[in-house]
Amino acid sequence: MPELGKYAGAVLGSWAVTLGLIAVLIALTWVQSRKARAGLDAIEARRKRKEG
Amino acid sequence: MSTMTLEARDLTVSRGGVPVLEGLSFRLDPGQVLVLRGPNGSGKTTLLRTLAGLQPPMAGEVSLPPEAIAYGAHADGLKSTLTVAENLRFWARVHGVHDIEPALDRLNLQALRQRAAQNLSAGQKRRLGLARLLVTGRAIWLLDEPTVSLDRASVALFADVVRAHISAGGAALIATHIDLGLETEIFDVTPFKADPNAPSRTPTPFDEAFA
Amino acid sequence: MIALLARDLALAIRAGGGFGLGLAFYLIVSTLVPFAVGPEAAVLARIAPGILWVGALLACLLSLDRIFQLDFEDGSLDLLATAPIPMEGTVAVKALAHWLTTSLPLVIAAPIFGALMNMPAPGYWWIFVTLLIGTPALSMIGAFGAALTVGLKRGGLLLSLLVLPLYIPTLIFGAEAATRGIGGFENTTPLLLLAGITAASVALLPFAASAALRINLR
Amino acid sequence: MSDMHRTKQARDRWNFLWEWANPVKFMWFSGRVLPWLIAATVISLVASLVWGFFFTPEAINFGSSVKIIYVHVPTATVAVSAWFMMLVASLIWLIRRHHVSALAAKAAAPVGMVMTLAALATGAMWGQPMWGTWWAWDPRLTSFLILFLFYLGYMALWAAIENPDTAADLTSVLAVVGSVFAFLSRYAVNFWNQGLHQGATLSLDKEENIADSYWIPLVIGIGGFMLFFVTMVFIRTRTEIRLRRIHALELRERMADA
Repeated sequence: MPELGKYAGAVLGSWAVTLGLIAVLIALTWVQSRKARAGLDAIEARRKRKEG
Repeated sequence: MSTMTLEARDLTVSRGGVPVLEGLSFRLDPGQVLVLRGPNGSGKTTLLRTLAGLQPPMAGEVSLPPEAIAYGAHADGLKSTLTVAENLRFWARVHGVHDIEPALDRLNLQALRQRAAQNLSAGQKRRLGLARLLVTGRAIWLLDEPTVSLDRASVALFADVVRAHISAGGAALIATHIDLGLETEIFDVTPFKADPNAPSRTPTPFDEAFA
Repeated sequence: MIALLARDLALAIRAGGGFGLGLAFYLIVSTLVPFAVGPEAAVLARIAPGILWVGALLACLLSLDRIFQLDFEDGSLDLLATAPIPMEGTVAVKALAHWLTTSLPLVIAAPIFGALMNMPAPGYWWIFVTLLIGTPALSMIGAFGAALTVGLKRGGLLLSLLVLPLYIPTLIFGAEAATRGIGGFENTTPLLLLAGITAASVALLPFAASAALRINLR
Repeated sequence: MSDMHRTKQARDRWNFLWEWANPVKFMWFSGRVLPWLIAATVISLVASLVWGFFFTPEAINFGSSVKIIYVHVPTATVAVSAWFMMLVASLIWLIRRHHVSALAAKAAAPVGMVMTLAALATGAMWGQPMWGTWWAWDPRLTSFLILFLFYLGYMALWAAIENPDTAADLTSVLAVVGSVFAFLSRYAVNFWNQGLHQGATLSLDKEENIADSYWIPLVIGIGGFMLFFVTMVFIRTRTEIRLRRIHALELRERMADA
């Protein structure tokens, strides 16, 4: 851990905020992606059943 | 008006990106009345809006002379605080026509001319909406259920107006279920209903055209 | 097109509301500000041009959604789209009607409301001039926003969210020109930039707005 | 004659590019590329962040606060680049009607917005010790606040319109008009307040005369955040294509039932 001196709060704070926001974005993207994939699989399966 | 012909070739019309009618080909010549038939939701309104140029066709083409179309929709485009004469005069001026008297006469609106549109009955409003067609000075009328809320006498009045229009070389495409007592041809759109699951439309799981 | 302008003006006059409401809102905003910041004359005089600009902008925003909404609902817009008037002309005329019925009364009232805030004498002139030059841009940008949201059921709030950021350059140059003018400084540059924004908006935005309207009519 | 021929040849040569706008090809291509993209993103981000955080010296005037630039500058760069990408994608949709393009613009907006927010937050945290205030109406900060508002409006318009093609059209028109006004705002804000912000952020290094030790991790960081942006846009565009396909299939089912 480097010595941050009097700016420790500012430096750690901005890194935490940035990484936190990125984490939220990744989580959101991942959840949306999974939901869309599952929804599409379900509807494609339903179509297959109807045709077959 | 010899070149005032509306022609559709292999037309596909869509609603919300989904085709509703496909492979439509027909022509409408001067002096002709074509009546559109088909169950509710079959795409008659969508077809009329496409022909009027309000939405682009999904496929095929429409050929018609420029500025020849007068579109009569479900809504009459009336302003409730303006009088009958003011409403009509507005549309006349928009289309560069100055005399609204013949239109008032023909649809029997002279007695109502100073009445505000908000005080008209549904049938009277409809008559005013139809009078608007006369002041457009346009040859091809596209009408969507024009006789809704008209009584029998008014329907007869409307039929007379259409008759006069076509005998002057105009033409009309009318979506209606009522027999107007005119020399009309029936054009039933039911056979042209688009098959949403047609294999030609879904060759691969992710087609370029999504819908 | 004159027919369309005449109709829109007649409708605004008969419906009342039009000028009255926006003007009353403007008066209330100008009255509330001293309550919020205190009655000190020097402070009020300093912020008066900014408040008058923001107030005019908000009052203008109030009636934007009615530019196309009523015509959309009663089918007039469909019929106008098939009429011989080009859609760009329709948009420009409707924006002009909005300017005449909503913005112009604000421009005229602004110097009077300025008196409520102890605005120094040159302020009356400069607030009038800057608003006169700037409000056509506000009406035109607003018409563009109204065209984007015309098909939406609850478009009012969204309209504000879309239009207010677009108002920023007009607001900055307008308020800056007024403030500099009142202080006796050179304000030709912000005035010219303000006029430039108005000219460009009036010339170009009708095309974007009519494209948006046609998309919404489909 | 030969001119026209040449134009046509040029067009044919570039046609392969447009083929990637086909959803099938895009899904195939993005599926193949994504693992590599993710790997590259992780490597460059970790490298630049670790380097920037642990192995950079303190600046004379700024102390350790200089380390904030390793998150501030890349997020700010991506925030602006994302809007440019959305503008280009919107224009491609308006002109060439490639669905993937419109969906990519939609997919990029939340990423750009988050980056704008990060740049604003880190800027405020840097400003607090340096200028003694969280927020100053400095031209750059103000411009980013305005950019944030544009992202909000753009996303709100996407969310408000039901028909996906209408939404794509209207948001694209907004992106084009909004870009012009965002550009105008940038100049208006400069005119309005000259500001406290460093003229060009990278010039800070030159003053310290130890350019390389700050510069290299920063450049890697900008590259890493750009890669992160591309990765996110790819994943999100894939999601949007799937959602669009679900929408189309549901419509079709409803039509078949009717």
